[in-house]
Amino acid sequence: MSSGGNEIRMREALRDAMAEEMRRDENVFVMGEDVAVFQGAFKVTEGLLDEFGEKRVRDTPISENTIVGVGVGAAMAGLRPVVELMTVNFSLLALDQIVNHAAAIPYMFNGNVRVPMVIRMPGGGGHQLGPTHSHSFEALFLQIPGLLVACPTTPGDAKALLKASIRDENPVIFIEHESLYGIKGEVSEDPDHILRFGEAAIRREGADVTIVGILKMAHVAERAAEELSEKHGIEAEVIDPRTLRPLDLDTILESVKKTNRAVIVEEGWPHGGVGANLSTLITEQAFDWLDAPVQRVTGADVHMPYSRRMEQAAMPHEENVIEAVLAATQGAFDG
Amino acid sequence: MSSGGNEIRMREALRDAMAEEMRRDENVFVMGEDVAVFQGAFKVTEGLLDEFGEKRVRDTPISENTIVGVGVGAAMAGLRPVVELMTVNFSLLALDQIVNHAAAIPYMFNGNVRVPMVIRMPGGGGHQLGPTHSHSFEALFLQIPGLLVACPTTPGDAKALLKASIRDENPVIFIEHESLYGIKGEVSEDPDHILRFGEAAIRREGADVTIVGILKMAHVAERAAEELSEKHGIEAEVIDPRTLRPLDLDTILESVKKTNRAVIVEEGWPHGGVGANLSTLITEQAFDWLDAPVQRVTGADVHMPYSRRMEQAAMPHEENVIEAVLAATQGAFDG
Amino acid sequence: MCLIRRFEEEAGRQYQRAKAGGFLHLAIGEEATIVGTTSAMRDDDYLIGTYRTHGHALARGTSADAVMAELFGRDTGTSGGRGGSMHIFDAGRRFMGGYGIVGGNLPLAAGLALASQYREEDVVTVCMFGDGASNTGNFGETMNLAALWKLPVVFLVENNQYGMGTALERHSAVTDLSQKAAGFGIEGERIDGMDVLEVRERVGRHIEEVREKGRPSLVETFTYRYRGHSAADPEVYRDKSEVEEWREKDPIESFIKVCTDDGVLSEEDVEAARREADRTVEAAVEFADGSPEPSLDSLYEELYVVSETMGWYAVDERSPEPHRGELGEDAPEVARGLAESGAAHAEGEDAEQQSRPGVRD
Amino acid sequence: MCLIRRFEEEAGRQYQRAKAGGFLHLAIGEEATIVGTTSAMRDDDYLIGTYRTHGHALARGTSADAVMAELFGRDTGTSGGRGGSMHIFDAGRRFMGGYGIVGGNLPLAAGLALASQYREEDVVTVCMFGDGASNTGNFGETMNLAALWKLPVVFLVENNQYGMGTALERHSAVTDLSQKAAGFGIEGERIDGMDVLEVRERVGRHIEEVREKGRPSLVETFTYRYRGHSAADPEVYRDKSEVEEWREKDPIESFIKVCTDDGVLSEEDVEAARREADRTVEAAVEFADGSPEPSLDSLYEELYVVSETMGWYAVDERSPEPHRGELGEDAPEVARGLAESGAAHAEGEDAEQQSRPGVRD
Ligand SMILES: Cc1ncc(C[n+]2csc(CCOP(=O)(O)OP(=O)(O)O)c2C)c(N)n1
Ligand SMILES: Cc1ncc(C[n+]2csc(CCOP(=O)(O)OP(=O)(O)O)c2C)c(N)n1
Ligand SMILES: [Mg+2]
Ligand SMILES: [Mg+2]
Repeated sequence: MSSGGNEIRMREALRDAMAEEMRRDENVFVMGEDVAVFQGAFKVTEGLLDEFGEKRVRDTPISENTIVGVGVGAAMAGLRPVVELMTVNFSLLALDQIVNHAAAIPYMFNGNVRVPMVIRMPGGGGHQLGPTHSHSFEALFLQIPGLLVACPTTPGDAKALLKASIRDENPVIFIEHESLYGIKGEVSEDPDHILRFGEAAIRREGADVTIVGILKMAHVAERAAEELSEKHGIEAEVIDPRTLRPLDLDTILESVKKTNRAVIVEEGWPHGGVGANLSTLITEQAFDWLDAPVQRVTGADVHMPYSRRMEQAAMPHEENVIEAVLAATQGAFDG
Repeated sequence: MSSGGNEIRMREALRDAMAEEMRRDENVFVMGEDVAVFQGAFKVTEGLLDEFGEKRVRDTPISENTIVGVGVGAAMAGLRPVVELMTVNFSLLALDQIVNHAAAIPYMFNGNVRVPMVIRMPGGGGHQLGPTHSHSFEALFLQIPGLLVACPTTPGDAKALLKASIRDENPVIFIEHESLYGIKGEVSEDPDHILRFGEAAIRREGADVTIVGILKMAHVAERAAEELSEKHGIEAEVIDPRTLRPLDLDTILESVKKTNRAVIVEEGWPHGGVGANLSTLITEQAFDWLDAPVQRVTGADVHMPYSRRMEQAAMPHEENVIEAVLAATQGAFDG
Repeated sequence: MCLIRRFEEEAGRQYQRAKAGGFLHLAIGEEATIVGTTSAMRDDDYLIGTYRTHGHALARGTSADAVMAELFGRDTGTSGGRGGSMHIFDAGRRFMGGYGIVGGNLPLAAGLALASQYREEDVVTVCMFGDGASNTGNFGETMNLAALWKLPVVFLVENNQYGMGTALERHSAVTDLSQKAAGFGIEGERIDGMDVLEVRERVGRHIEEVREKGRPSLVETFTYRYRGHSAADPEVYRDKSEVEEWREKDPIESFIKVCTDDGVLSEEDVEAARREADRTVEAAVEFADGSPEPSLDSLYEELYVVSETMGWYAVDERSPEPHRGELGEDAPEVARGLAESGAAHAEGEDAEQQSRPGVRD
Repeated sequence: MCLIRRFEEEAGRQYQRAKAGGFLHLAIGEEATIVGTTSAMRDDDYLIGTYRTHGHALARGTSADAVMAELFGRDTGTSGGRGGSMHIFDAGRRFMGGYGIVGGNLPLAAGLALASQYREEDVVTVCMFGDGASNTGNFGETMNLAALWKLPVVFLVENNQYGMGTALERHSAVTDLSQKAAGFGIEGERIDGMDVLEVRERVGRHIEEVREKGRPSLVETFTYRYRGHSAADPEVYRDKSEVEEWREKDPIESFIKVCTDDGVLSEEDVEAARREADRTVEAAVEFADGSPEPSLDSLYEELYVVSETMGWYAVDERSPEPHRGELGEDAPEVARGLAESGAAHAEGEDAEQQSRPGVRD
C-alpha cells in the first residue's frame, strides 16, 4: 500500500464513498442487517445513521432474499439502494433474487426498466470462522450475465469503485474481503473521482511471469513477487483485475504476451473457480505465447476448517504462489 | 441411442430406479412439489404414489430451501430421501441448504454424521420457458466440495446412476435435462446394476479431436461428430463425463493425448462454466500434447430469451460444434 | 372481464396452434379478482403479479396487441418477446411485471412500496400471488418487513385452491389464508373472489386504508381456475364435477346477470361488449402475427447499460474464435451470426418438440 | 446451570487469551431456558440449536472436555476442531448440532422429526433458535410444513430480545413471538425463560403433548443475554442499566434462592456444586490444552465416504503440479504438504490478526 498523506482504512473509504454519494443523490440509501444502530457488523457503516437518519440507513430483519428483493423493487421504482449482506456466506439465501430478479429483470423486460442497485458483501477466510462463514463466492457471481462484479483491494480503489457502483445503472455485486478492512491507503478527495468497471491495475511491473491475484490474494501475490525478486531473481508482473465482470482481459493478455507465463491466485475453491475461468481465457487467446500452462493457486477443496492450523493449511499463501511461479518458469531463470 | 430390445424412456428409467430402490430399502422415500398426486411436473414420479403411498411419496408446499433441509435432517437421522426440486431454476432458493448444510455437514462434524440424500432436478433450455426457467447450473454445483454431481444422458445411465446415487452415502446433485425425458434407450434389468460415479463414457471413437459434451449437449456432440465424419473426414472421439464430481479426467486426458485437440460443449453460460473448468484441467495436464487451444461451445451470455428464434440463437447447436472442431483442427485434416 | 376471458381463450387456441410457446397459464375463472382489484386502484398505484397475468396487464390498460405479441414472441410484445407469457411488463401502466418464480414478486412489491413511502407519495402497491406462494420463504420475510416498516402494500392472495396439482389443504397448514396475517400483526380478510363488485368494494377499502394508514394488509380472494394449471395439464388432481360446480359461479356470467337484472345493462350492451372484445382480440392476433420477430442483432441488447461508470462489456461468442471478449459495440454482429445459425433450429422439428407434451405445464 | 455458566465464563477468558478463535457466542443469562428444556427431554429426543450452543451440548451430557477442545480447535473436540464454537455436535447424545446460518437448523429439525414419524418412534425433536431467526424464510416454510405434516417438533424461540445489535421491536412486526404460531394453526405460548422450573414444566408439557398428539408447537422463552452478541461486541445498542436490570433476574441465582429457601439445597450443596463446576471446567481447559491439533494428514478426510458407488475423489493440490486430480488415497500426503506450509502462518502474526478487533463478533 502507498504511504502517502491522506491515508485511511478500507472500511472508512467504503463508508466515505457511501456518505458522499448519499449527500450527492437523495435517492441513495443503505439497508441491511445491523447497518444502522450497530453501525455495521464490520463497522463499515459507522456514523451513517447519525448523519442520514433512519429513513436512509435502515436496519433490516434477518431475511436475505427479501432484503435484496426490496432493493430490486425500490431500484425499479427509481431509488438507488445500497444493500449490505452481512457476509457473502449468507448471499446463498438471496441468490434467487440476485440471479432471477436483479440480474434478469433489465434484460427480460427488454430494457423497459432498470435495477440500479449495489449489493455489498464481505467474504473470505482467515479468521477461524469455520465452514459456514469463510466462503469466497467470486466464481459464482462472475457467471451471471447482467451483473457487474467488483472486488477492490485498496482503500483508494474501494472508494472509487463503490462510488462508480452507486452511480451505475446496472446491478452490482460488490465483494469486500474481511481481512482487508483494516488496511490503510490513500484515497482521492475529489468527490467525482471514480474508477470505471473493467480496468485492471498493474501492481508491479515485471517481464518474467504474470501473477493475477484477487482480493486478499492480490496482496499475497505482491508479497510473493517481492520475494521472487529478492530470492530468485524473477521479476513478476502483478495484476489486480479489480472487477471480474466486466474483466479487463486486455491488460492481462498484454502482460502474458510479454512474460509468456501466468499464475492465478484466488482464495476460493479450485473446481470451476476464478482461476479456471481466467486460465481458460488466457489460454484461448494467448496459446501461442504461453511457454507453460497457466498455473493456479486456490483454496483447498474443502469446507473451511475452524482450527487455525487447518484453516491456514486450506488457504493459499506466498509460498504457494512462489512454488507455482517456479513451476511455471521451470529453470528458465536463475533461482 | 441404442435400438435394442428393452427400450424405455428416460423418465421411465428414472422412475424405475426410484421404485426399485424403494422396494429394496424402506428408508428410501421421495418428496417434492407435485411429485405425488400430480405424478411429477415432468411425470417422472408417475405411479409411485399408487405403489408406495403417501408416507413414502410426499407432496410438499412450495418451500425449496425447507424441502432440501428436511431431506438433510431426515438423512442425518438415517433415512434416504430423494428430493425433487421441480426444476434446477428453483434450486437457487435452496442453495443455502445445499451448500452450507447438505454438503458441509459431514465434513464440518468430522464424519460423525452423514447426509445420504439425492436432490434430483431437471434443467436446460429449449422449450421457450424464458429467462427464469431455462437455466443450466452444472457449473455452479461442480464447485461445491462435499457434493457428488451426476448428469446422465441416456435412460440406461440415468437408471444405473440414480440407483447408485440413492445407495451412496454422500449428498448427490442429480441433474436431468428437460429435453431428454422423452428419449428412449436400453436399460439393465439387473436390480443391482449400478453406474459408479467418476466413470466417463466414450460415445464414439475417433483419433482427430476429442469432443466432451454434457447432458443434451452430449447428443448434440454425437450428431456433430457424425456430420464431421461424413462431410469433413474428421473422426471425433465423443466423451460423456456422466458425472462432474468426481470427474473422470483420466478418460478425457487419454483421449486428448491421442487426438491433441479438444472441444467442450455445454448449454450453460460461458463465464466460469463447465467448459472453462474442463479446458483448464486439460490444459494443465496435457499442455504438451495440445496442438491448439481447447475450444468451448456454450450458451450465450444472456438470460434465455423467450422468442423461439432468439432462444435457439442463444443455445449451442451442431453447427457451433462443427465450427469449433474446424477451428481446433485448422487445416490439419481435409475438410 | 369479457376482454380478458376472450383474450385468454384465444391465447389458448394460439398455443395449440404453436403460435405461442413455452408455458401458458390462464386465469380463466379468476377475472373478478383481477378486474375488481384494478378497478379500485388509482392510475399511479403499482400492480405486480405472477406468471398468470395476461388479465392483470389488460385490466391495467396494456393493449391486447402488446400482450398477444409477447405471447407470440415478437418485437412489439410488452417485453420485446423476451419474457413470454410469464413475464409481461408495462411500466407505463404501472404494471410492474409478471414473474416466473413463485413468491419472487413479494419482496419486489415491498421495494416498490418503500420507494413510494421514501418519496412521501401516497401511492399503494398491490401485490398479487397464489395460495401456493403463501408457503414460500419470501411470504413470511416480506410480510414481516412490510408490517415492520409500515409499507403501503396490499398483499392479495388469489386463492384458486390449487398450487399446480396440489390442493390447498395438501399444501397449507391453514386453509383460510387470511389467517396468515395474524403472525405479522396486520389485518387479513377473506373475500369472495368470484364477485367483481364485492372484490372492487372490499379490496378498494383495503387500498384506501393502506393509503391512509400507511401499513400493509392481507386480502384473500377465494376463487377458482377453470382451466388446467397451464396449457398441458391433464388435471388428474381434481374431479370434473368440482370444476363444473365452480363454473356455475362464473364471475362474468353472474356479473352480467346482476347488471341486466338491475337494468344497468341491456342484452344489447352485453352483446356489444362481447363483440367489442372479440374484435379487439382478433385484431391483437392479427397484430401479433404481423409483427416482426426480434431483430437478429438484438441478442445482447439491454443486458447492460453502458455509461460513464461502465464503458463496455464482453460479448461471448461461440467458436471458432470463442470468447473473444468482444466489446459491447460489436455485439450486434456477433448476435446476428448466432441468430442466423439458431434460426434454422427455431423452424426445425427437433427433439424438444417431441418432448413437449410431457413437459410441465 | 452452574457448569454452563462457569464453562462459558472460562471460554470467554480463553478467547481473550486467543486459545479459542473465530466467533464466540455466549449464552450467559439464558441458562434456565437451556437446562429447563433439556431436563424435560428424554434421552432419545433430538435437540438441535444455533451457533450459541455450548450450554445445550453440556446440558445434553456432552463432556466439557470435548466442547472445550472444540473451542481450542483440537482433534478431541466434538467436531474434531473443524466446526468451532458455532458447530458443536454430539450425535451420541442426540445433540444434532449447532449451526452458523441463522434459521438454517429449522428445516433440519423438521427432517429429524420426519424420520421419527416415518419410523413410528415416539421421539420428539426440540429445535431452538433466536428471535432474529423467526424472521427468516425458513421459519415460515418450516412451520407450515411441520404443521401440515404433523411433525413432532417443539419449536423453541430463545427470545433474548436482540438479533445481534437489533432490538426485537426493530426487527419483528410482532414482538410477542408466540403469536407467530397462529398463521400455522398450531399452539404458541410465551413463557418466562429466566425461571428454570417454569421452563421445565411448561416446555415439558409441550414436549409431551407433541409426543402424544403428533403435531408441532411453538414456545417462546423470554430471556436475556448478559454478554455481547459475541466476544467482540461493544454493545452500543443497549443501555448498561437494561443489562443490570436483567441481571437481577439471574436464572442461576434465583434458582439457588428457591432451592435454599425451600431447603431443598443447603448452602454447602450449592458451594459443592460450584466447586464441582470449577473443577470440571478447569479439567476441560487442561484437557483441551493437552489435546493434539488435528493431524496434518487430515485436511481431506471425511469430505466423502468412499464406497462401491463412489470409489475415489479428486484432491486438488496447489501448484507446482496443480489440480492433478489425486485420488482420495493420496490425500493425506497432499494434505500434509499444504498443512506444513500453512502451519507457519497459523503461528505468525499476520494481517488477519490485526483486523480481528474490527471483525464482526
Ligand atoms: C420457486 C418456485 N417453485 C416452483 C415453481 C413451479 N411452479 C410454477 S406455478 C406453481 C404453483 C403455484 O401455485 P399458486 O401460488 O397457488 O399460483 P397459481 O398457479 O394457482 O396461480 C409451481 C409449483 C416456480 N415457478 N417457482
Ligand atoms: C442467514 C444469516 N444471516 C445473518 C447472519 C449473521 N448473524 C449471526 S447471529 C445474528 C443474529 C441472530 O439473532 P437471534 O436469532 O435472535 O439469535 P441470538 O444471537 O440472539 O441467539 C446474525 C444476524 C447469519 N449467521 N446467518
Ligand atoms: Mg393457486
Ligand atoms: Mg436473539
